[in-house]
Amino acid sequence: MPTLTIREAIRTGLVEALDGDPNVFLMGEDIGAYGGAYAVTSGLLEKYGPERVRDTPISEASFIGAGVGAAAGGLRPIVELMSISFALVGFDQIVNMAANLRYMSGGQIKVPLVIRAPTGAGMQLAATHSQSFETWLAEVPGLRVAAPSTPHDALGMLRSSIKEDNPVIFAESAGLYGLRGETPDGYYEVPLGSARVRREGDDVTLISYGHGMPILEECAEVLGERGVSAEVIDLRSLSPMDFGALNESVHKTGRALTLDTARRTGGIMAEVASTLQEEASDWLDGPVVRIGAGDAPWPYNREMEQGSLPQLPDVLDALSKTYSL
Amino acid sequence: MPTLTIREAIRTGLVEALDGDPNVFLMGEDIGAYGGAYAVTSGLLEKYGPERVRDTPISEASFIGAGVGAAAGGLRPIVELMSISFALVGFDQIVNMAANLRYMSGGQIKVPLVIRAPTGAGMQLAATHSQSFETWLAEVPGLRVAAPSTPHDALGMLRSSIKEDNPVIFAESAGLYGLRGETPDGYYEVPLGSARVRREGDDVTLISYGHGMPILEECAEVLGERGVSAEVIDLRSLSPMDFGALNESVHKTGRALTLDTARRTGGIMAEVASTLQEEASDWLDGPVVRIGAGDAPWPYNREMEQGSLPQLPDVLDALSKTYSL
Amino acid sequence: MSAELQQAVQETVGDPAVGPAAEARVSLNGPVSRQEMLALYRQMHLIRRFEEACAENYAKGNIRGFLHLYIGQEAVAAGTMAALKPGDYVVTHYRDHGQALARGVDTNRAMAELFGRKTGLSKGKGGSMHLFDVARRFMGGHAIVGGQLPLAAGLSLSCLYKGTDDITLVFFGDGAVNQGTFHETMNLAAVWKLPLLFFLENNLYGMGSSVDNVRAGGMDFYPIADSYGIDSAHVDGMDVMAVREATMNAVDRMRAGGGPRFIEAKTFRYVGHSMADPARYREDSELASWMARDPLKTFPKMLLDRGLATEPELQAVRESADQEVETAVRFAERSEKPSPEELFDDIYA
Amino acid sequence: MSAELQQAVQETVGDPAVGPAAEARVSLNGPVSRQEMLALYRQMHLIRRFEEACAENYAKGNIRGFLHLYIGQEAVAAGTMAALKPGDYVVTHYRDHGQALARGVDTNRAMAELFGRKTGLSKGKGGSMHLFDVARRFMGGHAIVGGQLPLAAGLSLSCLYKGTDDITLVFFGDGAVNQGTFHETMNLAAVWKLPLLFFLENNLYGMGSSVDNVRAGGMDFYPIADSYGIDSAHVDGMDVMAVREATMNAVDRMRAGGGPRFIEAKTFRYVGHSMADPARYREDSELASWMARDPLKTFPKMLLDRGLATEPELQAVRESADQEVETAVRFAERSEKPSPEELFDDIYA
Ligand SMILES: Cc1ncc(C[n+]2csc(CCOP(=O)(O)OP(=O)(O)O)c2C)c(N)n1
Ligand SMILES: Cc1ncc(C[n+]2csc(CCOP(=O)(O)OP(=O)(O)O)c2C)c(N)n1
Ligand SMILES: [Mg+2]
Ligand SMILES: [Mg+2]
Repeated sequence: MPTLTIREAIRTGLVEALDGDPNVFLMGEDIGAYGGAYAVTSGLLEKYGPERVRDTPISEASFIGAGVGAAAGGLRPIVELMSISFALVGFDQIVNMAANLRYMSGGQIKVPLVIRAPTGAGMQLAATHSQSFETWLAEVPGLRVAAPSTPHDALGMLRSSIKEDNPVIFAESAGLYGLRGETPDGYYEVPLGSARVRREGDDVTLISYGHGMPILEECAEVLGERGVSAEVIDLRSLSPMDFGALNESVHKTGRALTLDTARRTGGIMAEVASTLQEEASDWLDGPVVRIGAGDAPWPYNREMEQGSLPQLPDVLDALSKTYSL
Repeated sequence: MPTLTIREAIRTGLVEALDGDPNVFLMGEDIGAYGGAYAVTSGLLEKYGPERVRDTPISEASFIGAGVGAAAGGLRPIVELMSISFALVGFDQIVNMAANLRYMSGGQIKVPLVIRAPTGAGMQLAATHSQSFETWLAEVPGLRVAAPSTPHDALGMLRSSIKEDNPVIFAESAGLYGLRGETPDGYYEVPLGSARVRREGDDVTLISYGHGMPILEECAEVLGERGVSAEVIDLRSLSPMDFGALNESVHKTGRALTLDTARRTGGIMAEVASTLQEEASDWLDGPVVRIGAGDAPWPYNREMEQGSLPQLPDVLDALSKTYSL
Repeated sequence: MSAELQQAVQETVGDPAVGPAAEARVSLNGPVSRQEMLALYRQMHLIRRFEEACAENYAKGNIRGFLHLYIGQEAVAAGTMAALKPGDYVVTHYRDHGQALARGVDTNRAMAELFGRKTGLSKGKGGSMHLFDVARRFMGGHAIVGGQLPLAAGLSLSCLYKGTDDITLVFFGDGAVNQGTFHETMNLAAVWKLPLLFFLENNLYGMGSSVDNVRAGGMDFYPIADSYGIDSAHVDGMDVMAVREATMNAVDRMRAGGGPRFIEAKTFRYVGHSMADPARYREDSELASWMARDPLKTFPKMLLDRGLATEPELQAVRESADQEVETAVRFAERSEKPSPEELFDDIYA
Repeated sequence: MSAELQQAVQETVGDPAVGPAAEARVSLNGPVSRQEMLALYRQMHLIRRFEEACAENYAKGNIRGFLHLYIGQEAVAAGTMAALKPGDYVVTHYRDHGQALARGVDTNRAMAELFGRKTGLSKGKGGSMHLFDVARRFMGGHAIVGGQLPLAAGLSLSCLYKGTDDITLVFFGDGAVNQGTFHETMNLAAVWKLPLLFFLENNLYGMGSSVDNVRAGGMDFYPIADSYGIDSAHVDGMDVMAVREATMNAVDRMRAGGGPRFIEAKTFRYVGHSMADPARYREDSELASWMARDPLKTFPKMLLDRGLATEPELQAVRESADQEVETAVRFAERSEKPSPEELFDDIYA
């Protein structure tokens, strides 16, 4: 099995799609000569030319909308945003146009559009460049949201996303681009809508996605040493959400903790926690614990930013407080 | 006590502010000669002139941002959006600029800005005109979000909002503008951050805001006839959220239901439910029940739209299912 | 009607005695038969009657929500659509009935959509502001001002990418020009040489706001196209033949790979912005001056004056159009309503 | 330096023998003393040295996140700020060090902000992209491209509303012109006659994108101002005196109630977009041609040639500026870091 970084896994998926389907093309700011803000598309312009690796002006609203239109016109555009924070200037085109177009037309239109965007904090980019708007977009009917945390899932979910006939927000954890991992030799896909049990356990269910996963893996290790067996679940698909898998796990463990490296208030984990306490209330031995980043704008200063980001000790403390684990 | 409609109560608050503080001015699309899409500002141009009742081009991003700048420059702008759905084209200016400006400057800047916007579904305005983005904005640190459901609270909270030195999203339930109610003769304010117990009860806590309140009042009546005493709470302030009041009530009743006339998934009630199941877990006899609108774009057709909006029977069914009330 | 066009009509039709059978070569873009002119008249009358029927049924409560009528602007829809091919895409805003009808969508299903019925173009999910008919490449009907422009850019990009000569025509209003998407899409279309025809219906008001209160640079918008290197034209939106001609000129060049173009048509809506708007913000005299040039009066008069049509012919045209609208209303009334469960259909493919 | 300016220098300075003491009346807007010219030189040198120190400390890990250097564009910051009064507002984007320093913010606190220290202008919360000093009406430092333009419109509106003659100067780049907010804010400023000076620093690239790849209408942006009815000027961004002069002309008219104006300065950043960018997308020759006109070489040379300064004077200016930067770095190094708890301060007033 080849080991790839997440960056390489995504590039592999893009190359595959460009090779396999003439209707697939990429567009975004500086994805060509510059190679992309996070170097995901580097080398692709040379290989596929400016029609299929299309640099755009700094006009997110319009090139996102153009992606919707190109998809409605029968192509399969893959749009890159330099940061999911910049989605805000194009939010109307995502939330009102991409998500609603099929519905408003009574099902006449398909929108096979993928919007790729790095997301998350931790790189001292301050208030406007560190956000995680995939948690909002996951609430929008008409959209799918993928958020892989391993090279295996990045490639497998990108394949499914590009095949998908609905708009997909493909949220790439900016801090994990360099993460290495094995990917199967043969062709495989990871379907949207399936969570992944990263580690099996009986005592507590630990739930997160993206940047939160390395923390949970570490947490499970530590708990293991204490004789506590934790089940670690990677949501990886924020919409649709695999509540089946979550309920099943909680049924087994009777305890649940959610970890979000985005702000704690609101967001996707509020949905997870409130759904679990409703659907799995008979099996839960206590409340679903929610850990998240500080409810503050993201600061530039490293100490403050790291203080805001949830860390292993925060998770362990919460588990001992609530479940005395 | 004079009885006013919510529309009149808001207009009263605007007139009062324009009379009381020369730094207060209004801006928005067609708030002048046209009188405002929902006639809230009608008559004000004639009285205060075009400098203080300022019609804008259809450029939400820019006039919202201009509101932030005018506030940073020492004025107290009150910006009207024709619909909170249109906030999306200016979302960056609200979420990145208005909310973060003070923080990014290390506390050097105050942003005493009020953004008024009608919100909610029920008028057959279809997918792009029926949304409730106050639930997203309530998650943003740096913003306050008010959502009154009575003339009394509309006037009292508008007074507090205009006095507030931070940006306030003032969400006006479009379907309630005509709702009549009494307002005290003397000057009063309703502080931001305080929920209101609209009706006291011991058996179950019913929580909503805006369009949901008339349904809960009706629900409490019906339950009362069945000998069930329901406590009805109007959040009215979505940020800050008065969890003290919610916990206190649940402590008493041991049962809670949240009602949202916006889509069920995500949104503010997921936050309410997941926080209550954590903070009030010792007192809750069962899960916090969440009722909301259908997880679909808003349709034009009346039957579908009404079917999506939660109705009294939905609430009663849920209460009998979960709490056999 | 433009000068050379009047000229042309004179030359070719000449003596009215030549009578109805005569073919009138009146366009720079090939012949316009009298049949075609009668069709244009019928089109405009159909739209007018359709809109009147909408108003009646709004009063009856059969149509709800926001309803924006096209009365006064019929010449624009009829003239532009006459210049397009079936493969071309059309995108517009919420004031979309006229263009949808002119594009040939089924009148029954259009009315049914406004009634919110299952048989509607969008199964009752879209309503007045969201008419779609993908079979006719009529891609909506969009309710966010300026929101349709990027979508249109993408559709035109798909044609460019596939190498067809299909173009995309996008309608927008004077108010929409003040949205950032207008500027961004103009730039995108110019940089990428998209086969995108920006068609501005300048009816001088955006809701209650007169252009000169909300726009710098005055009443004429077409000069702004220059700063993007986009060729523009302006045309009298009350003259259906002139609109048709201007659109044909633009479209011909675009099919030849000329990139985007911009056309501004000055026109006027006789009614309020929506059913909620009594239009108190404008003078009766202004309205009167435009109604004096009503294409539903001037065009048939021209046809009669030039012997291109007889009164009985025009009468017949009107009656068949009136009939079509009546039928549509009955169709809508009798159509089944969607069931509440359908709320969850058509969200995902 | 503009023709009439060279002219003026000739006339007034004449024979270098007149020597250092001579006052040079070289501006259309009143005298420019040698002291002032030396101050401009010091300003530019200070910025250059500050930016070099930033690069050094980025390499050391003292500065992190995104760091965008101003090297090459110093003449713009120095020239524009020399034309403003204390009451005027200044707003800019993330490439903000040069303008902040030229506006007179404390060099120590600016460097401390980049180091993320408690003593920083924004208490370490903003970093390089978010320098603010409200006492000097320096209103940021904004990291969303084009996002600062509406804010600036609002600040200028506050001055208009209060009836002061203060103006607002907003900087933005060639890439920002492609954001919808540019178009919307230009229109808003024109319609409302805001005292807002749009100052475009056209350094020919937005990140890796050359203007001619992403913008219709070519390399010159100033003509677009006409379509908003906004008067514009263009100036050599490598000529500090010309920038100062152009800004003064615009600002004088604006104080007199002339509404918004637009200035485009052609300039060039010698380094990559940010520390992450090796700038492989452009030719060395292009860079070389601009560096040949480096204001830090040409301006002191002019001063010497015209006898407005002596080498020892220039030397002294450089040394004091270098000293100031060294002090700032030491100040930043020694400053206390904020405590994690401060995360929750400054969210609400
Ligand atoms: C982003 C946004 N802002 C405001 C509105 C409300 N609105 C609907 S139509 C309209 C006026 C548009 O005028 P114009 O573009 O001239 O088109 P017309 O109605 O004159 O055909 C406004 C303000 C909207 N739908 N979307
Ligand atoms: C809305 C948005 N899109 C993209 C970016 C990423 N970005 C930061 S600077 C920049 C280039 C801006 O170029 P220009 O306006 O010419 O300013 P310059 O850097 O040349 O001074 C880009 C694309 C951003 N910060 N905001
Ligand atoms: Mg109009
Ligand atoms: Mg640039």
